[in-house]
Amino acid sequence: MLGSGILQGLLVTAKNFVGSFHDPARYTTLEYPEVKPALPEAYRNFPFLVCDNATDPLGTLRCVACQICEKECPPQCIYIEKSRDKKPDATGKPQIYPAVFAIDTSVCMSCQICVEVCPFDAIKMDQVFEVATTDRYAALLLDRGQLTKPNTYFHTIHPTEAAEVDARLAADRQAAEEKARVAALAKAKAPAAPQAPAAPVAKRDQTPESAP
Amino acid sequence: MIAAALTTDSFLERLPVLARDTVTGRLPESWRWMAGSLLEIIAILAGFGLLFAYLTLAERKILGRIQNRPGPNRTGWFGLLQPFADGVKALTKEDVVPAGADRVLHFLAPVVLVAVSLLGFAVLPFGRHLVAVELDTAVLYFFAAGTATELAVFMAGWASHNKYSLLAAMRALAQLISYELPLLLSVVPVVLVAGTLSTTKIVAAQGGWSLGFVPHWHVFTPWGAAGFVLFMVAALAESNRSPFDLPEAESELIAGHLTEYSGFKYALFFMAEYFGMCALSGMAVTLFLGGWGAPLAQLEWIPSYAWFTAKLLVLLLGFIWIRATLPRLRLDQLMKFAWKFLVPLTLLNLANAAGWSLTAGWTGPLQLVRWAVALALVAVPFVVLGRTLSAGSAPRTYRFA
Amino acid sequence: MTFTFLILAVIILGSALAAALRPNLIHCALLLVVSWLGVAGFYLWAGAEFVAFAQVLVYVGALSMVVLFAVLLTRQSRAELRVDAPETRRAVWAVIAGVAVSGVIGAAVFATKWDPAPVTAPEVTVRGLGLELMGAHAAALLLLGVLLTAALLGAVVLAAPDRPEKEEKS
Amino acid sequence: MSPLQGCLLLSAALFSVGLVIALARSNAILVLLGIELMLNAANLNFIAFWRFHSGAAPATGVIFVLFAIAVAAAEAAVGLALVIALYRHQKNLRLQEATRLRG
Repeated sequence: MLGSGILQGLLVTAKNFVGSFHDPARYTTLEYPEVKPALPEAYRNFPFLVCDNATDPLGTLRCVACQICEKECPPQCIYIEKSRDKKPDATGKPQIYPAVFAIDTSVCMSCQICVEVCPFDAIKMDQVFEVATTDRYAALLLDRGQLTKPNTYFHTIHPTEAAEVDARLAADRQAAEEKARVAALAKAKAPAAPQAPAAPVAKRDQTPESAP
Repeated sequence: MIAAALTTDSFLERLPVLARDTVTGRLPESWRWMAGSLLEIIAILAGFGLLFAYLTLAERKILGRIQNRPGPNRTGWFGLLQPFADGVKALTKEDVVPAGADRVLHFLAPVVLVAVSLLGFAVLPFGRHLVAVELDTAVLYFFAAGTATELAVFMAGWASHNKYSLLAAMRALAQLISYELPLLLSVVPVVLVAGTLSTTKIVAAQGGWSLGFVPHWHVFTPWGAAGFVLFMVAALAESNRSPFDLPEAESELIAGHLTEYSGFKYALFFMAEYFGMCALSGMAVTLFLGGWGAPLAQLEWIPSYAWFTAKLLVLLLGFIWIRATLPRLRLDQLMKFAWKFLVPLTLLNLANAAGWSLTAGWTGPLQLVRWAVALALVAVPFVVLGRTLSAGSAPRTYRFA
Repeated sequence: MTFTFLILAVIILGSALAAALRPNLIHCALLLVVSWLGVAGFYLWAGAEFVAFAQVLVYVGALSMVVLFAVLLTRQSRAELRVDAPETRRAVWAVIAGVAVSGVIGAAVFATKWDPAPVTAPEVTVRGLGLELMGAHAAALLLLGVLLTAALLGAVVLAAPDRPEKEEKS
Repeated sequence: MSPLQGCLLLSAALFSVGLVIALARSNAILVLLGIELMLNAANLNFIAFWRFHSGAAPATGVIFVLFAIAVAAAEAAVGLALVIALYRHQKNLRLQEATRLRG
């Protein structure tokens, strides 16, 4: 009959009106500045640099200034200057480090290509979205200090990925130590013998050794 | 006349009249009438101005709740200062007049609209002793005052020199003319049964209770219930409210006749829409819902103006509820609905009411016959006409859904 | 002769005269609406409330709408709304005719000796009016209904577009 | 000048203005509006005589005006329908060009 649909519709809206006062499933609005949204783990926005030790962030950067990300960055928003000296990295091996590492966030398009290409897991995607500033130029150009965040922070925002990365790094480190041990052993056993076949190591491990 | 009845009333009931008399009593005799009228005008302007302000807020909050969001809640406690913030914004905005516009008409349209939409309040009885102008022809006056709104809408649309505005003005004219007819025709039964055009007398005719608890409101008779629904539907269309808000259909006509208006002129249009809504709701309360009468004799100690306000607010909330629910009609559906459905029903309702008043003397089992016939006269045409109206359009099978 | 009457006369005549002179058709129509409103005001002043509201309802509510619709339906562009100014010869003759008519009526008005006016307006209640309409004037009322229906149908027939096959024949 | 004379003069003036509009303007709609004004002038007279002239039955003037308003509405509706029909035939509203009935 004419009008029954109208009555049904009125009932639906009335239910929603009443429900919005007591039913959290109906009332889904977050009042944003006070209540922050719970971001999904896969949410990502703007890169940051990972350091291993929060007490000495710039000393324990994973970045070795290989400049792959700078070359790959589609909008060319990364600027890196290599250091002239070397510093021991997390494993104690002396490495070059970035003397200048700057990202222009007004140019960055959050494409994550820098993260994909980084062989050292040194740059990762952040979850920040409140990036508004009152200065168009200086405040949007983030330097090394502003970009660096500890590994523990990475664990808080992307726990799954961070655990994977940590496991991989630990495995790599173990493999490297194993290899060093084998090499040292072989050297000690038969100095004249030809190079023993190296233990199968991950490809990621070979790249940094062949790079310098 | 008022003084004699006043003495029997409670203090709360007399309060507004007493307040007026204390103010006017200090003035010389010859000024009292003028001062009293001025006070009434100020009271109506202030009261309905405030109602307008908070109605906008209530509408936004209720729509928000229905759409699972809180609505404005930042300005002041629960957003209670939002209307004033909106007012300040409207006042300080730039007033843009298009280069090709007819400047005089462009300016006059909102002014005329607000002025005209305020006229109707003069004859609404807000309480037992609260009516600004006691007119013998009050109902006729009310609808005569309302007609000029169409002219103002046309002026706005035409003067804007904008094709969307003009289209909207034409739509508004067609819609307002079409719905004026059912609006007036749904009022005629009340006038016929009450035997008067005076709003106060119509309210008085609805006083009293049968069986001790059923008030003699017109809405509790078959023709009255039908008339009330028809009146409210036509009132929705007359005040350009959803689902009949075609003149300002955002999705098709930007904002219709309001497209070229900004700042305070736009706010005036908005104000006029709400004033029109309030006036028509007040008229519906007066004609069908017993005006300021209390629903139960035991509740009469609550002052009459409180009852009027309560009924008015219920109807206004109904407007908002409907807006939140129904989608907009298409123009041809709108016209079809008015001419093929509302007008025949109102005419039949008129005959129904005439029969009702002729059979007023019937008692006993004849009363049952009276009710049955009246109910059938409401229900049968509704079902039959409703079937022809929705023939071919419902229930619909969707090819791509 | 009260102040109110003079103001009403100025409104009625002023807007009608302005309508006679404006080139823009919409302006003319709106000015005539003002004039009709003035006439309604005159009825109110004279004490005929019912007629005044009926005048507003019919003229401002309905007639002006029909006129505006007719104006908008019978134009092709905005420029056509500016109807050309009246030709001088016709205008002169028209003014002469108007002045002559009002002169003759005015002379008659002043020449006739009128009875003194009653002090109060005749008492006409809405109820009395209704009873009179349905009693003494019932036949006229019925005829009026027939006339209005006929006019409505006639207007529809006249204004409805010709059917395409008819156009081919003619 | 008595109120009745004033009203009658006003009505005469309004009638003349209507006449001038009907005679001088060539647009069909305006001519119709001029005739409407003349009808209004006549109504004004009815009310003036009803109010300021004793003699007739109390409600006659008012009822006469009511009928006149209704007839005027009917006339205007038919007239504007004619105007639209005219426009459809000759694509403008100039009455000087509406000479097809002359044969």
